[in-house]
Amino acid sequence: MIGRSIIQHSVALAGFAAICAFVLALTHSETEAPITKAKAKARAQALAAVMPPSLYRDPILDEHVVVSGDNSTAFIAPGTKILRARSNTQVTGIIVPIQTPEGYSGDIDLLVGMDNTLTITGVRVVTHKETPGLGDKIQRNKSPWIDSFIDKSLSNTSESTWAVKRDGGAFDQFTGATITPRAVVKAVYGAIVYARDNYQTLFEAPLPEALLDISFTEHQQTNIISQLGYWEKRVDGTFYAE
Amino acid sequence: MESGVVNNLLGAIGALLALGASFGALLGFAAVKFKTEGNPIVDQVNALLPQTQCGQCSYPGCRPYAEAIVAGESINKCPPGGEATIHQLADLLNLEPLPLDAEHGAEKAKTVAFIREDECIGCTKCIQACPVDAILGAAKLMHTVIASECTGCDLCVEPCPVDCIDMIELPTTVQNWSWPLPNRGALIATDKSSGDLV
Amino acid sequence: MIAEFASLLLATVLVNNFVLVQFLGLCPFMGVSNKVETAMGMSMATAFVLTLASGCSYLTYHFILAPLNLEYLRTISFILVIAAVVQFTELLIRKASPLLHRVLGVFLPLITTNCAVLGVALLNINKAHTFLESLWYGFGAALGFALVLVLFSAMRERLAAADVPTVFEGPAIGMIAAGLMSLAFMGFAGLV
Amino acid sequence: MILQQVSSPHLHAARSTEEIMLRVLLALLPGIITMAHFFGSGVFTNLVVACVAAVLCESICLRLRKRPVLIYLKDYSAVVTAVLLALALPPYSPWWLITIGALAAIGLAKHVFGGLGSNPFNPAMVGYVVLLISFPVQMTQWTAPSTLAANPTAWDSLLAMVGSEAYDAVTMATPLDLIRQNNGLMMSALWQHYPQFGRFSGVGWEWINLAFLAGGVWLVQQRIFTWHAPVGMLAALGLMSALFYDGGSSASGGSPLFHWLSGATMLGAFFIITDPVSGATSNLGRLIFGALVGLLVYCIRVWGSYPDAVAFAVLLMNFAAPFIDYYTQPKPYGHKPPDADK
Amino acid sequence: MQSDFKELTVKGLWSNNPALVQLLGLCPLLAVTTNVANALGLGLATLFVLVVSNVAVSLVRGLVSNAIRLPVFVLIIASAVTCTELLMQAYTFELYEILGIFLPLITTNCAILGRAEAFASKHAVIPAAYDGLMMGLGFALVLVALGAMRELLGTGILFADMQLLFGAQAETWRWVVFDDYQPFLLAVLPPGAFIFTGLLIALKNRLDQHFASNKIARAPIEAGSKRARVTGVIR
Amino acid sequence: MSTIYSFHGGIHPAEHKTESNSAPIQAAPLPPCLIVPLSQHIGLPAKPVVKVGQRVLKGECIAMADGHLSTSVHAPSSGYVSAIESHVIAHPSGLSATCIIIETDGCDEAIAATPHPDWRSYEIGELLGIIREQGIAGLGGAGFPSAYKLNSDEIHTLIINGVECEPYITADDRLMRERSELLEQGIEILQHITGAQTVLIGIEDNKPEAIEAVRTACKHRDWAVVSIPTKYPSGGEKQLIELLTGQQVPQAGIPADLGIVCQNVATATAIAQAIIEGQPLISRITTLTGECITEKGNYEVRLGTPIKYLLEHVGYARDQSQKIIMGGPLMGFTLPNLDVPVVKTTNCILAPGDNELGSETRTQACIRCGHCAEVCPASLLPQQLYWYAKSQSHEQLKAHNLADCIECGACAYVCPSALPLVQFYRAAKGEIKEKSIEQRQAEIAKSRFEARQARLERDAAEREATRAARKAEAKAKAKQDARFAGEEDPVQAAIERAKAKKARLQQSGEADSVSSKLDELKAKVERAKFGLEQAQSSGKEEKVLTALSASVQRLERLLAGEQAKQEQTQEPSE
Ligand SMILES: Cc1cc2nc3c(=O)[nH]c(=O)nc-3n(C[C@H](O)[C@H](O)[C@H](O)COP(=O)(O)O)c2cc1C
Ligand SMILES: Cc1cc2nc3c(=O)[nH]c(=O)nc-3n(C[C@H](O)[C@H](O)[C@H](O)COP(=O)(O)O)c2cc1C
Ligand SMILES: Cc1cc2nc3c(=O)[nH]c(=O)nc-3n(C[C@H](O)[C@H](O)[C@H](O)COP(=O)(O)O)c2cc1C
Ligand SMILES: Cc1cc2nc3c(=O)[nH]c(=O)nc-3n(C[C@H](O)[C@H](O)[C@H](O)CO)c2cc1C
Ligand code: SF4
Ligand code: SF4
Ligand code: SF4
Ligand code: SF4
Ligand code: FES
Repeated sequence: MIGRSIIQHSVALAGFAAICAFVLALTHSETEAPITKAKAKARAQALAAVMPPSLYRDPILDEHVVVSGDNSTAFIAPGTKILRARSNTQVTGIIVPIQTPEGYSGDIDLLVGMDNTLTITGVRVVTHKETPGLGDKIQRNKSPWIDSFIDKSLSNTSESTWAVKRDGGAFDQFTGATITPRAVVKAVYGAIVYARDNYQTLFEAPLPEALLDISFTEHQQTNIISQLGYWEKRVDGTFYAE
Repeated sequence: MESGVVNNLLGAIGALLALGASFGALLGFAAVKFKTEGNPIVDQVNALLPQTQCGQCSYPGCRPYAEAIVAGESINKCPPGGEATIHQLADLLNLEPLPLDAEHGAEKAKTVAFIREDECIGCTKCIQACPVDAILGAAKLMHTVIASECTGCDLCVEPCPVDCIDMIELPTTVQNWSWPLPNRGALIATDKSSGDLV
Repeated sequence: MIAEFASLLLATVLVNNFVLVQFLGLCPFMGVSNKVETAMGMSMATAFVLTLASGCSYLTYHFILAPLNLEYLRTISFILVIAAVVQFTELLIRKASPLLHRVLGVFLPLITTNCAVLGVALLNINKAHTFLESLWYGFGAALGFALVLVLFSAMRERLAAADVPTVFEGPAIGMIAAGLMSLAFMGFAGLV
Repeated sequence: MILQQVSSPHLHAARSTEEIMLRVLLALLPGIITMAHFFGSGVFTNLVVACVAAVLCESICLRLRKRPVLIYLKDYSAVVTAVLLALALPPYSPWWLITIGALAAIGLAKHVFGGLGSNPFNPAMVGYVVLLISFPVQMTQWTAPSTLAANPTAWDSLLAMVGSEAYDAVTMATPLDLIRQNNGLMMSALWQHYPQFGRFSGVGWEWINLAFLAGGVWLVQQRIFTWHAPVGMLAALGLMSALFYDGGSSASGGSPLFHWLSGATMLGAFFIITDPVSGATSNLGRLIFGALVGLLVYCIRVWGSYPDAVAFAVLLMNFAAPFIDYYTQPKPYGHKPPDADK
Repeated sequence: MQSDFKELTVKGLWSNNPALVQLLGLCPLLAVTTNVANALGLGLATLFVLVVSNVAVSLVRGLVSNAIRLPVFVLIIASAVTCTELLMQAYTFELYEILGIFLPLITTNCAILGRAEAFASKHAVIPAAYDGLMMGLGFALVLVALGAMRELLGTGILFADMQLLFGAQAETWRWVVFDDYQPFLLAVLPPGAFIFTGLLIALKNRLDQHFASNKIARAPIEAGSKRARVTGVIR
Repeated sequence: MSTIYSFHGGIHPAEHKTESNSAPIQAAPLPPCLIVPLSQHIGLPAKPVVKVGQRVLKGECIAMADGHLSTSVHAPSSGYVSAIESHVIAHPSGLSATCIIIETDGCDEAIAATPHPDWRSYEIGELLGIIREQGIAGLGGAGFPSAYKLNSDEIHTLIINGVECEPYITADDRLMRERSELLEQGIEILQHITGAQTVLIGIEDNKPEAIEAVRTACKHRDWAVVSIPTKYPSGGEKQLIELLTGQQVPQAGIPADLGIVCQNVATATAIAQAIIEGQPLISRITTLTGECITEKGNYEVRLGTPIKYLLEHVGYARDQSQKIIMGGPLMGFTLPNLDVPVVKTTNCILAPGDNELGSETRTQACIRCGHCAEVCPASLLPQQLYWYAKSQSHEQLKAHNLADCIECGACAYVCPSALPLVQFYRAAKGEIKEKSIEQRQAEIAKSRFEARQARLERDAAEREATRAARKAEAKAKAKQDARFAGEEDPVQAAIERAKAKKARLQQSGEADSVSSKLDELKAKVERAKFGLEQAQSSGKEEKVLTALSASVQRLERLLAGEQAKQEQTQEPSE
């Protein structure tokens, strides 16, 4: 009795499952090609926001450099994959994923694109937890603010103007929110500095001379602590004054 | 078709086939092994019904209606239970309470049957009609209703050939009187359409 | 490690509460929150199934679908797995503890169509959780579900006695109350 | 002859709902005056706009619900709600902001649930939180206290109220915000660097909180509410801050005194969480309710993203209050185990 | 027959609306209605799944035994959902990404299984398909209404991002209703979803009240006409 | 001196005792007519033992206790029994109950009393018998038959309740001042009956004279006369027990569970009178007070005296007052009208002036202020009870222990929203009780229905068996062709016709209701006549014939009446 019931039910159910699977597999095989295409297109669009397609030839953005432990910084953790755009054999641009913990509430993840003159080609926020309506204007679909980085470089923006206007810099802050843009500006600047420091690894070429001239101090000094003359030291993730 | 597609197709069918078969086996096993004997919910539903056994719900008695409810019948068909029972049922079964279905009758005050004894001809028809054996009497002798057992279903009224059965309302006495909820007049108004509660 | 798991739990229970922030499992949330007792039963049943389904679907995905390149079958196979888990749970409980079955029995079938369960399975894949993380995530989700369900049911019992305007009676007021709860839960934003 | 029949008791004590509400308003006065002293006439414009908006909204709701408007308005509950909302908003808020807040408080949080006595959430706090998350820009602009910047004139406050662009007050981050964003500073450095900090907590805030404390203590003495909820909240807040205050490193979240005298602590402890309607019912329940509010306030202030968490903590606990009630019923007479006293 | 379809229409769109009355499928209802485009996208997907699954269930209704009835229905629905998923992924990829897990979660939308159980498994293909269509439309309409409300209040704009669904020419549909609008963020945040749904339900209740008071008296029903004999034949 | 404990909650309303406690107890005049209800106590009503027209003497038993939880009722004065009928009684419902009405003859002639000065030599059972026969029920509260209450074993503490915590009432105060010796004797008897080692007499400290008087009377006893702080409701039995012993009567229990018995001072005095002097309970001390009464004070009133008569005697100005309260302002109830009589539990008649008890306040919504919970002596949450009573959530009410509410009214007294809380609780208690009765009845009905179904099934099975047997037999006999001439039952035929008629009526649709009613009646008459003829012709029993003819006559009467009515209604319209 039990045996028969088991067999009956399982055969019936399995039959249905098989029919469904058949239908699905057919649909899948029909849609596989368009899906791959759509995915590629979406990815291309996303990257185009930070790196103009003119800088590279398809499908070159598959190439990346992995950040090792030695040359990581506070913003760029070891293991981060820096994408490389290549035209012919020359590396024409990189896309650096960075993360800053200095947002108003939690980490902000960014993609910073730059060409081989270390001029910003585009910045996009990947994730953030800033207050809606206040800090979230760093999203492109909320405000065009993030585009103000385009074409900024070490040469056309001096070290001290890599800051929000309240701190004497070149970038707007938002009404009621200074902390978020301050964090983003600092992070983007950090990315450029990183690229300069590791130019050889990233671009497989020596640092262009134009950039050699520009001098800047170890760390950019927008942080209020530095202004106050305190020395920063990281102990268990907190700062102590000495 | 390409072999990749075919492989994929076969893989899909195989995977789902396996899953389906094992699941079906499990269910088949369950269907036999754990056949439900009696539904405890029916008892719970039945316990909420007023047990008047009047058939106004269109089922022959409360329990059949309880069974029907569990099988999906709507819960608003028992006039003796009225709103209160509907609410309790809705609570138990997690349904929205509905207004009483008028096709099955209206909610009335509780009554008991009373046989005018001098008119009773002792035909025993009411005894046969009474679902709870609340009528006493033998053939051709006067019959009498045991008021405390009578559910007020009025099933005995119709069969009586000489119409000697009346349904009378129970009087309020000092013993069974209780305070009514405060009335609207003295109190603030309310949003409840039915309510004269605060 | 422990801190990580604790923060994952805190995040799933409070900050990204499944019901109030992520909008999963709302039907049972609105449907079985009229009484505290039922809510508790539902919570227990869900906690069990959610954790179990979370683990099982992980195994199905990583050991059957992924190797065969059949990721697109995840929805259909997860739902099968969930249904099986629910059924299995019912059998198990019925056998092991008839008492518990009396308490939870009614709710088990409802869980199959609780989208929190399928949601957990899918989110585990999306977030690339490990097996342990998957279990823990499922448990946290269930805890968050249970927390708000039970609190909400106590509140609804109070609302049942309130003088709510007729047009708002029932689901409407439930929704608005849930909205204000969700408003309150925004306070947890940024905690983890 | 039929005489009028009513149930016992036939005797009633004199104190009525409106009296209670009026006393609450009276107890708020010291706090309001102190606040106006530090933040200027914007406090009054806030109050006036909020009261007008709330009373209007209450009348409309009552009308829609077919209640006698005048009689109901006389319970002053709408005014209490409006005043508490107005005190929670930044001074010099534009009229439309306050009006939307009052609408959310009276309409959404109160009348939709059945009006006075039925609302599960504190109306003023619902109003505040709705505004906070909807209009964060306006809601995070706190005027600088008068000791740090010149108070705007009355004319300025009118301009601000109508939302005129001409008015631009000196706003600055509140001490609670600064502590949250301590930028890795030692506590003492924070105190030195920012003029916003006063002796124990924020400039102005210390006195405002003390004034609300005084009003609250008077209400306890008047037996308008019991001590349980405020004491529970202040104790929990103090305990948490004492536990995590490590003497002033950049990771610690402020001393107990700082937390007690900052932001809306005292307003919350004595006027918000004591809202009888949306709180817990029994005394034990209120103690727990208050303590959990205190705990949440600390957690959200220090680890969350809202610098002053009273509103969120209150709403969260409002949500839990019926459940607390579920388990904190007092033991009725005769329910003690028979020989507990022996 | 005509009246049957009319009844199905009324039920699906209004009196037994899956979202507002049965309170089913709430998760997607609340989660994706931040703007009209998303709402419409998910609404159409649900509509499609509902019709397909109703038809399929109606077709196989004679073939399955009780014990495996539910699993079979679930299988059918899940397949329909997966097909939709694949199609959307192929042709409206961005929308697919935005809808996220709520697309596969159509599977557990109780409204669909509910219709399969309550209607399709008892009716012929045509009525079943029609029922699916109407229920799906009812659901989609509520989604769109809610999406419009929230989008308008939350951003002051209507029909943004319609290109995700209808291609590039739809980019011009974006309609800035209020210039210089101070967005009411609550509307697009999670609490707003609940609150606005609550208000929508209340609005429906209010309209129902209005209709009920305006309705002409129906044919009187005969009270007590459905009584059964409890005690059998009386001899 | 024994320790005084305290109980939760309580209120301090204005006392208003001085209006009535300055003058000594006066005798109220004898009314021309006494209305003596058979039920002046908790339990079964007494059974009348007199006939209408009979002369009764003062103190004569006119109704006997019906069982243990009942007490006897005695004639308060001599006179004639003019009626035993339903009369409005002192009850908040304003309903009537059976009363014995005595026209007094003014002689006030008493029946011979049998005093028991030697009561110590009696068995306890005998003493209890006397207490029951002399009609003693609790004079302090609910009127619980004292004999029943005293009949408990293992009592170690006797509490005498002289608290009198309600405002206005001073009956016990005066009684303790003026009759302390009798009280002392009563307490001694109670101690003897119960065997209590400890006797505690609780009196509120706002009655210093009474305390003094009782202390003097009992100075040679080892009883404790405890002066307790004035607070309402210290006089509640449970609260007093907690005050004096620190113990709480267990939930759903009685004081006897703790080995305690509590009796009112007036009850103790009445018991002393009943046993030592052999005098039954025919009068009591009642406080008459309130602004509408000019001669406020305490009166010794005969049970059965109509309130109207009493009030006229004390100068009641009738239409000033909207309500007359029997009992105190916190626990008493308003009288439906002034014809109701004084009963054993009438300790006070309060005729307040228009604004004496506070002007009418408008009820507002409950704001959960919790003031009610602070004063509730039962430590309940009155606001929760109120919300749940309002929404009729009986489960919740039970979970919040509605049953423990003593209906003291403290919560409603302090409620700023002036909610009639106690009425909500009373109504809810009534509903719950009704529900539980219904539930019980449903249980019975269910089991009876099921039994019947089982029986029918059994019968059917048996019938089936016999039928099968008979069928086999019949088959064998089939060839013999024996036909049974079936005699048709006349009743059956009549029913058949009636049914046909009914069906016809139904088919004809919704006929004009009046004429269809007439038709129906006509049909009934026809049917009944036919039935009668048939019965006559078939020679039925006489009883059946008379019954049938009576029914025919009744129906004809009805028919005639109906026809007349119809003609009347038709005429003016034409
Ligand atoms: C609830 C709340 C949320 C806030 N969120 C942010 C935020 O996300 N980003 C930000 O930069 N500032 C935020 N702020 C404001 C900061 O605390 C700080 O006051 C502001 O950045 C100072 O800038 P301002 O001087 O331009 O006003 C928030 C403030 C509050 C009260
Ligand atoms: C139903 C009922 C049964 C009681 N049974 C007893 C009893 O068996 N023994 C006893 O000493 N008192 C008994 N009591 C008396 C109560 O304890 C109490 O003394 C009496 O009701 C008078 O209380 P009150 O006037 O405060 O309301 C009973 C009371 C009630 C209402
Ligand atoms: C709220 C409340 C107040 C009471 N106050 C008194 C009182 O002041 N004096 C009194 O003798 N009985 C009072 N009673 C009645 C007592 O509880 C109890 O029934 C009575 O003392 C029992 O004695 P008895 O049987 O001799 O009447 C009160 C009852 C209640 C419920
Ligand atoms: C002590 C006390 C505190 C109150 N606190 C609040 C409050 O924080 N917020 C509020 O809207 N109403 C408050 N009210 C007023 C009243 O309770 C409020 O209008 C109701 O919540 C509306 O039903 C308070 C009233 C009292 C007596
Ligand atoms: S209608 Fe009558 S038979 Fe049916 S459930 Fe109700 S009481 Fe029972
Ligand atoms: S006596 Fe009549 S009314 Fe009463 S239960 Fe029996 S059949 Fe019903
Ligand atoms: S005293 Fe009145 S208003 Fe206050 S909680 Fe109690 S019932 Fe409500
Ligand atoms: S009436 Fe009942 S609830 Fe109110 S105070 Fe007295 S015992 Fe408590
Ligand atoms: S849609 Fe029903 S639970 Fe999510």
